Amino acid sequence: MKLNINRTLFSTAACFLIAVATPALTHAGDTIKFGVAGAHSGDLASYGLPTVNAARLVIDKVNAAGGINGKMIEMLIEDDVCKPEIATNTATKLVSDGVDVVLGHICSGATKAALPIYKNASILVMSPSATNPALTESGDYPNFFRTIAPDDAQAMVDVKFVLNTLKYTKIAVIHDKGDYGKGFAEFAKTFLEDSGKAEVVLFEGVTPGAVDYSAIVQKIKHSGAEAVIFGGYHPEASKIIRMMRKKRLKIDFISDDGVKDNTFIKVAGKYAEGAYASGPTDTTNNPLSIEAVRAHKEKFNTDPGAFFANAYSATLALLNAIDKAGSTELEALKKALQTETIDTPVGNIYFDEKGDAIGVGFSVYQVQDGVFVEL
Amino acid sequence: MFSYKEIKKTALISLWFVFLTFPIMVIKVDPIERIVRWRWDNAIYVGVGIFFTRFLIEYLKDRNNKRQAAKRSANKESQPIIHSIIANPKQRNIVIVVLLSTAFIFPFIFSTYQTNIMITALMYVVLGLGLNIVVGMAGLLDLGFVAFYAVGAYSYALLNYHFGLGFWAVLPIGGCLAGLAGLILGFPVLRLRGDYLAIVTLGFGEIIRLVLENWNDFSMGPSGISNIDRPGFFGIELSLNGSIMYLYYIMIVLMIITIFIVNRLQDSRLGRAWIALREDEIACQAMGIDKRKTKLVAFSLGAFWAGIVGVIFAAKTTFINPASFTFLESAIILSIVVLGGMGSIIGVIMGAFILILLPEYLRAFSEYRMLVFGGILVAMMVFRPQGLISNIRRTYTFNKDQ
Amino acid sequence: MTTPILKVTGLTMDFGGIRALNRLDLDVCAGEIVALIGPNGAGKTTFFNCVTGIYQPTGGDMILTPPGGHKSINLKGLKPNTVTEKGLARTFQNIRLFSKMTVLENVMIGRHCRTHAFIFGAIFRTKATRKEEKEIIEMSYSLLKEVGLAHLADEFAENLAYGAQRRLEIARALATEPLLLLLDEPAAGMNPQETLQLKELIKKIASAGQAILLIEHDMKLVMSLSDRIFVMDYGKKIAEGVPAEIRANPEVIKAYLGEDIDA
Amino acid sequence: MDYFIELLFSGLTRGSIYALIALGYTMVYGIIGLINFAHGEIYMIGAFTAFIVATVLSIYGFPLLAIVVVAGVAATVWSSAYGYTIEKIAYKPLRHAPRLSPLISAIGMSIFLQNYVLLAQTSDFLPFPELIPEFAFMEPVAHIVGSSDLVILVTTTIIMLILTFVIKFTRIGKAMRATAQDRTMAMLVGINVNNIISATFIIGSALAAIGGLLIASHIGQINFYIGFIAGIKAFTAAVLGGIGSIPGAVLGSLILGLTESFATGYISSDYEDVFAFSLLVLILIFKPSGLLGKAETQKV
Repeated sequence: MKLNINRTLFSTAACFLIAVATPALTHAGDTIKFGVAGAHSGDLASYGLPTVNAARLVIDKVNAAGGINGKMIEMLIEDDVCKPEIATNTATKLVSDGVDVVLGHICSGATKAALPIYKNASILVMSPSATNPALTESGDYPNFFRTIAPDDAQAMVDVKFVLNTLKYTKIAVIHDKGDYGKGFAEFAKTFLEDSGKAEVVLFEGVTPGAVDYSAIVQKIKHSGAEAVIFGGYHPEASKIIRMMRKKRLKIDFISDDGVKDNTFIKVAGKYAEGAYASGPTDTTNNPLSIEAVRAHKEKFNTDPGAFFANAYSATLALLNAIDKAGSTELEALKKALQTETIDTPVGNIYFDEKGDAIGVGFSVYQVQDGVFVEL
Repeated sequence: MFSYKEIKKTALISLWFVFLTFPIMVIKVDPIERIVRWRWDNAIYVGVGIFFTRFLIEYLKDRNNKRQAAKRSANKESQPIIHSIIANPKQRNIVIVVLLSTAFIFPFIFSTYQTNIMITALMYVVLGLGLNIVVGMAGLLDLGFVAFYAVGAYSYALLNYHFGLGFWAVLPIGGCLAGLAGLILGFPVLRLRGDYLAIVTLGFGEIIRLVLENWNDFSMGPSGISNIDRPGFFGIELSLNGSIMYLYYIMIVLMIITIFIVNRLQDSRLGRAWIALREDEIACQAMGIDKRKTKLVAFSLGAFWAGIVGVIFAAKTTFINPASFTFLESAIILSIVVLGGMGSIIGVIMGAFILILLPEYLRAFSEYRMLVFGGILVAMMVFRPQGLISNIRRTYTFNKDQ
Repeated sequence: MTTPILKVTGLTMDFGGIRALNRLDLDVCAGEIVALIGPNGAGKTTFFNCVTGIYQPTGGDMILTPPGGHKSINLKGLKPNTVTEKGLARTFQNIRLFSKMTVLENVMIGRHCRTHAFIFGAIFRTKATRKEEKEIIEMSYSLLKEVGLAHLADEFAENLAYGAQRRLEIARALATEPLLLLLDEPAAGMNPQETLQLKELIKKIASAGQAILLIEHDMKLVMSLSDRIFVMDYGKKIAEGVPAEIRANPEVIKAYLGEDIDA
Repeated sequence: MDYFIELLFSGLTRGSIYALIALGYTMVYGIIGLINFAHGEIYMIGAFTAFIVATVLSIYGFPLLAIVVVAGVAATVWSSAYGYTIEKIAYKPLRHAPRLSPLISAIGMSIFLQNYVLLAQTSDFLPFPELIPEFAFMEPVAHIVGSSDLVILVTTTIIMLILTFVIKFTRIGKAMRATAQDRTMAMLVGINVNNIISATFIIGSALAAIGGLLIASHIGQINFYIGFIAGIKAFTAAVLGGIGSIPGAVLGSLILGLTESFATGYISSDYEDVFAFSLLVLILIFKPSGLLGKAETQKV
């Protein structure tokens, strides 16, 4: 078949245009550029999009009240699909667009890939959801902060609860093979074994997205575990607990912050009853938290999704720091974050030297009558 | 075109789409609060949108047909512009010089972000050229190409982490390890035909990713390996911008080398054997070509390039984890080859630029980005099934009178 | 009598329960044109497929003896490409050209097993490779001239007329420098004029000393070309001899030619 | 022994689930030789339609039986409509194109449909209403086989029997087989090949929709991304059994399900997919056209 000159010309031209077209025009510096980066499409979009909503709610409110120091806040929303290689593009794009602070990224892997780029440009980054301990503890990323507890802290809370409150001795540790879930599960396993009080009878990963989990449930049953500690997110958690109950396996189910999400209760329904999950202390009765959820419902007509409270809090903390520091310069912002405490949906918080939020109390919740109740 | 019949047909098609999209577009339920929202406005948008889209498509088709008919009646041999440029050495040299100088000054004109995504695009050009050897030339449908990419990336990450080996040392090692993996994998599976080969390679791709995810002691599992060294520049520590620029030039050079080598392979005894193998395996064997050996060479050469780019990938992102090596990645690389036109080097280059830069520049559409991307992929195939550049006829010059 | 180039003894091929070839014996000597004839479904193409290694025969031997005192080789169990390398080249009943390659390239493929350049040579275009490549092109072109397709060298093979495609297949097979050329119904579907051209071509090739084994339905062609003829029916050999003998053989007449010998 | 039986039933359930999706793959492949990557998305859309309709009906207070029937019919109808439309838009224009072009078109369609549902509905996981009640008579064995497992097993068996009957004995089935063997020849003997291909997509999509409904009800949640992984697994199963063969798809699915289940039970679920794919590779090495696939005879 012969090619058509015009079409070829057209496609070549299109190709060339795409190659040289410059991105969105950069504005003059009369706004504060607030970057929001995370997975906004693909399989993990449900963890990234709630953060965009949270930032939008806070920023709309602040802008309606006249902005910060007379400057309006402009959101730069960039998708990284939770992939490290895309995250570096996202980060360079934000830096090129002159971003002042970044809320994100969502996944630890993408965050790790993106951070050196922000660090180089002296831009402060705050993640609502990246829990990998090395992000703060390695000291490699002085520009990184987060409003979520690292995996090891969460695992410690859960393990202590299982050992001291529930007093179980045989525990199955299950994870979803992801960086968050497996990281958490490994810490849990180590802490359990180090305590000398309990035995890990099963340590296995399930395949996320699998159509049926009965085999692993039978295996848990067969292992004689008295409780399951699960590391991962709520979709797999609700599938597993549902399958456990359907197979008449009535042992306790303890999980992490990725599960302490109302969606878990919604999706698992009656099967969620009695399950434990750790999460930031006292968010359900916190007036700020209630207000945030109400605003979300009003604006988007739905319940907020995963990490919404963390993202809402991070946005508040970032904007407060910009306000107090009077600039968006990294050192000034760091100082403000480390000295100013602020009321947020996850508690009254400030940040330590390493970048972890202090004041985000961590408690264990149990699902009772369809709501998470702090124990 | 705007006859009553056409309008009626278009209206019916629009109605069909309104029906089709009705549950997903119109109804939205909240199963907890037990609220149903009927978004009737969406149905109207769909109907009106499809109505005009169809007219647009019909108009374009019509125009195209007319033009083709006109051309046919004029009986002109229309030589595609790219082919004619290639055929004419003078024009070709001018184009090459222009492209090279543009490529050279690119990082000085455009922002770091532009340079950075250009590196990504160049990486996919090389990946595409590698896969092109396997799929385009030898006709072996490989859906697990990403496995070799992962082998290269992890080779660098692990050798760098454990032994502190530098980028330049690992670059050939990574390529060779990936090539070796290609040999090992290819040996048992290359006797499978067509789509069976496709699913087995897909399986191997997944197996490699799963092993990387689960074998913590070896690969550090899903949390990945961070702080991988960027390429060294004679021992000088480069700034971030500097090292991005440096990587950009490395990629330009690598791309030129790859094009050169692939081009030479294509014009060689081996390249002819690959293409013949793609056309007809039995005739090929009857002409004395060792099917298995020829396929294996194609497979492992393709893997070699994937490994090389894998090393660069690890050096570029400085962090890798198994999440980067999913099936979707293989699918994108395959799309580059098919979209560009199987077996065509220039096609692959264009395909890579379109498919990699398109989602980046579609960021303006934000959440509609991937929707548009999927739609464009379908549209391109429907309107240009043979790819952007179809088979180029090679001619040989020699003394015909001897 | 000299040792035949190809000596097939007791060749048997079973497909499931069906015996397609039944203890077939056949031989071809240097410089000979031998024809293999028989009604449709007699097993002629199966015979070719067995000899060229595409099918693995159930039993029997196929001994190839290169002239000049070389050692004999049993082709049984060899892969098709090895068989070609050893000196058997074939054409196909239903033309199998590389349709997206040019006419010249098709013939160049035939040179594959007689040349050696590999990855290194291809990338660095060493002196040896360049020389080899030049030889491939020149020889392929001269073969095209021989079969009368030189003017079409740069066309895509799929664009060729039917008769020309058949001749191209012959050129491609000749490019492998075979000891024995196997032609599977080369005249099938040709018009009388094309058939005539083909006959001249085969004669010309044979006159250069090329041994040829031919499957053909066109009796005129077979009778005028062949030195010897083998007749098959239901997988068995029912007759062999020079054309005049075959013409007179009552069993052949019964099985195959019917009453109308002169047809 | 109990453990073995438990794992056996887990494997059978999982296998039946794969089978419901794999049947559509294998039918489409058998007839036009296309790996329809968008088939997983059809399954997802079927599940979503069932979710929407069932939730609406339950909000308006319909009884369970009515909900099941109406949601099932709606899911089937709309999935079929999607299958039909997708074939017309993305595959039909490519019928004479190079072999890989429809494959890329299918991948594009799959990405498009995922994002279409993501944008029109939500990225969140949604609770799928429990359409299969807990049967009282199953209570004694509920720890081994639940009610939904039973329904899935039975439905898959019935569907396979009906499908085999349709393909073997009805007019349309015969036309399908003819088209699968030789499209040109089928056309010459007066079969409307376009209609037959459309019918194949419609039937395949309807099966995927029933699968979507049952599976979503079984695991209790849906999301726009569920089609992708299920689709790949089902495709693997179809190839394992010999793509193009209907009993093969079911056999392949069951073997895949059982392998995963026993691998999880006796070895480790960390590597369940590794075992699944390794089994596939092994089987294909020894039987290159899958378990029940017709060995390709080379016509020379």
